[in-house]
Amino acid sequence: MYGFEMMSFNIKDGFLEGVVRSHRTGMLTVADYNNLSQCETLEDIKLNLTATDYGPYLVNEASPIYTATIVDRCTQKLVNDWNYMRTQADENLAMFMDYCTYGHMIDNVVLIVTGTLHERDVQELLDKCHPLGMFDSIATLAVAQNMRELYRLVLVDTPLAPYFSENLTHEDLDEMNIEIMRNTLYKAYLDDFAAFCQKLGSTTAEIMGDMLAFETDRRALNITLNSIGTELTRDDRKKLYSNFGLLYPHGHNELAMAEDFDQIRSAMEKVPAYSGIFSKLGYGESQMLDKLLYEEEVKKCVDCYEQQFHYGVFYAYMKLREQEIRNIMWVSECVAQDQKGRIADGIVYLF
Amino acid sequence: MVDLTRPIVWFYLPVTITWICFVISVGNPQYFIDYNWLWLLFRSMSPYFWSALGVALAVGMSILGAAWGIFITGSSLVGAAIRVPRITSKNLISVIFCEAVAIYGVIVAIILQTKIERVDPVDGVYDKYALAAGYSIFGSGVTCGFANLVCGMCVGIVGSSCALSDAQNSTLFVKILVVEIFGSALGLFGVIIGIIMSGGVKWAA
Amino acid sequence: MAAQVMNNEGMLLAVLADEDTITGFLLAGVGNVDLRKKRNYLVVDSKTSARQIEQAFKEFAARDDIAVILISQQVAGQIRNVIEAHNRPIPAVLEIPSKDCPYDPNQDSLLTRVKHIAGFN
Amino acid sequence: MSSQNRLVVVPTVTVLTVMKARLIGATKGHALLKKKADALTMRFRQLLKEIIDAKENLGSTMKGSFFAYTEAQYAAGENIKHTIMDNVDTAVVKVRGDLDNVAGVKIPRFESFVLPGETKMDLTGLGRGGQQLQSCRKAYLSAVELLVQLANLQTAFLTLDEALKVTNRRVNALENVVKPKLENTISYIKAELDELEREEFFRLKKVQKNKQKKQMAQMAEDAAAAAAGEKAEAGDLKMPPFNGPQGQQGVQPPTNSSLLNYKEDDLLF
Repeated sequence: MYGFEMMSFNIKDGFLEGVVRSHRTGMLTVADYNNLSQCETLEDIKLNLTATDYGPYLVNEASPIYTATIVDRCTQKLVNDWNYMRTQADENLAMFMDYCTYGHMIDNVVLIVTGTLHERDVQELLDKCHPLGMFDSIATLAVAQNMRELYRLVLVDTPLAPYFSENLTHEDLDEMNIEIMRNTLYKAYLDDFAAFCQKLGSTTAEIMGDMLAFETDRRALNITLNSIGTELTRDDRKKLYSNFGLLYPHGHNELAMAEDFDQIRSAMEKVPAYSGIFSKLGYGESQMLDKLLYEEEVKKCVDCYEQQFHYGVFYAYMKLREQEIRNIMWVSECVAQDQKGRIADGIVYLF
Repeated sequence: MVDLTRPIVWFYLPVTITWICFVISVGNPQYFIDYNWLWLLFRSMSPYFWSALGVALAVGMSILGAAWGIFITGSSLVGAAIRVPRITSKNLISVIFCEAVAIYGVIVAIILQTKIERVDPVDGVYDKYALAAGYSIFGSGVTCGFANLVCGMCVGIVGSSCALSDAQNSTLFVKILVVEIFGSALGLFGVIIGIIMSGGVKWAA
Repeated sequence: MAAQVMNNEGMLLAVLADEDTITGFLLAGVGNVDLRKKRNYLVVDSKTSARQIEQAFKEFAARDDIAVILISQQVAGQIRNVIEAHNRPIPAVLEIPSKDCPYDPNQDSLLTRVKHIAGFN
Repeated sequence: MSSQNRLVVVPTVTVLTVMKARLIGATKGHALLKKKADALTMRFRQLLKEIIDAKENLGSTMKGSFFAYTEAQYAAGENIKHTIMDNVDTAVVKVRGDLDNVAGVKIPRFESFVLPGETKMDLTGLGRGGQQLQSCRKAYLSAVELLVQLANLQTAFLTLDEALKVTNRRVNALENVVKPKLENTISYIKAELDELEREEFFRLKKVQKNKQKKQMAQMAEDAAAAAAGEKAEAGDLKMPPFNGPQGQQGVQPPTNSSLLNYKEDDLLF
């Protein structure tokens, strides 16, 4: 019943949609990137960025400035915008926005869990957490001494609790490789997020279905690619794939069996949406793949803006900003390390 | 509120309507629709009821549409204007378009209201001119009201898009404004038909 | 004098540098945390005082399972006198460039010494 | 000066031979040390060049590694570094050492090696960026290799520098202190011996003179006695009369081979 959300969407979410869409004007354009590419030092980059939306965040940074500082400040901008919107959001949208940040939350929880096991300082760990993935009780994570206790005392109250309880047993918590645990949680999260979006219905379901399908397929691809030659067995690998996406279920079977890049490639090329990406790659090379996937993601996010009255723009906004910060990081690193010839290899132009 | 997006609603809606028709028509169990009973029913209703309802619907629906449109436009406009304040004054035009819809309703309501004359029923029954007048005022009110309701929503949605697009790219404003003008013309059709319908009203021979 | 006994199971490399530089070495597998949670690296950021660096350096220099100490030039600059004073061949102290500032051969105390000798001869 | 620059010895012939032997030893030692110093210097020079090359090479290699890390960070996200930091367990890259011998100087030599087997790092970045992380890891491994090599050179440099200094000090000590001292001692001993000889000669001469004088007096006495005796008993005398000094009487077998007689005709010595 598409169309009816046009009448009712703005009742609750019109304001925030206006806000999030207008942030699009603040994103760096091709011209901005060209200017940044011309910079000789990080100071120049800072100067160039002060003319953009990031200006207020960077202008008071003392020199010498480092890439990490720039990235940090830019992330702060995203976080502030995000939190501003999150505080104004209303039930469904708030829920949706929380779902968007669960990915970071999983990273943070994993970070703190491993940090606690290595007896790191809690404050130090909290500083390292991604600000988008914070939740109220995150500091108490460090109280627990072992994984069982951690779950019983702390994780139960977090939004991530179901992912832990449904996918991991106590034994897993103690023994599992932390990366596998992270990806198991991520899989559960994506499944849950997709289900939530379908429940929201209408345009949001349509657009987010598309975006999440891409995200989960990209994860499946990456997991396969990165697990070749490691101890991860095929069955374990398959367990990390989400239960939806364009590759589900036949593509997943093929990916689970794949042993080298060309097998992955033939599995992926059976899906029309991805054959285009792989046709840009020469045979056997997988280095450029990340950038091509980022480009595809950006394209999907930009397409998101073509429709109105749905939540997908919030997700897209977050992804685009993150890509933009990645771009800035890449440019600054290239400039700082005197590798300006490589600048073009990393930038994904958004608009 | 009834969620029109749920399919089950579309199953119950015709069923409900049929049931209402059935209840109304039950004067004599021998017929599915008892026309004599219906005639009696409608003949006994006062034409002033219909004309008052028409006036109310004309203004009420129009204003509902206008208000709906304004909040659709307005919420987007306010949101977008935080980052891009320059769009506010320009995009007030969308709000004004929505406002115009309410004004149509008010105008039609006033016109309809002036059409109402005093006639007395004979033996408790109004003569058929008076009945016809009541129905035409009701009809023109409904026409105008619903036309303006939908028009208001339409202008509101387009206006919302207009505000958001203008925030991205100011050259889009005029282009979308054209679309919006066509949208707001829809309300005028309702107004015209409403005025024409009520134009020939005669309360007595 | 140089014939210090070396244990055959291998000795460690120690690293003193900024976070990004260290991360790379850790990724390569240089990092070691022993049973007493003692690490063979020190992350130096803006909050780390020269005193802490000096202490860590001396500790690494005194440990007999460390063969090479890698120290980023920036960090080395903060404790230049301690490094100049370090005269033993084992552990060898190597100045490495850090990510944020490219390698400047003129600041390397060993290299200046080498060049000095080479120039003199 | 001369009194300080020689050993305090009793100037005798035995000491002289000892000194001579010591001088020969010192000369030989000097030559050997000189050779060692030359060998070390050669190696040292080579090292200097290698170090300068390696150090300059280091800049570009590290640059490559840093950039590989940037690539990894781009693909795997900013937070990957925390994951890496927390995954540190035991080192898989270690340094093995043995000793290298250059002209008798023992130089420790390092060699980096990677412990075989799976590491926790293998699965890092499983969700994204794992490949870049692995290539970054390779870049850093090669950087570590280079660094260890450089550490080699550097230790060798420091050790050699020290050894060279010691050797050179020894060479110089032999050349400028020990040898002159010995030589001085030897010449001193010789001079002393000559002096003694001359004294002896003079003494003997004096003794001889005295002896001759005594003889002459004896002879005169004898002649007088003979003349008196001839007169008394002329027939008893069989021996021919003594005709003055022997030298004036042609070559005679040196019956009494005294030093005085032996070197009589070469007084200049």
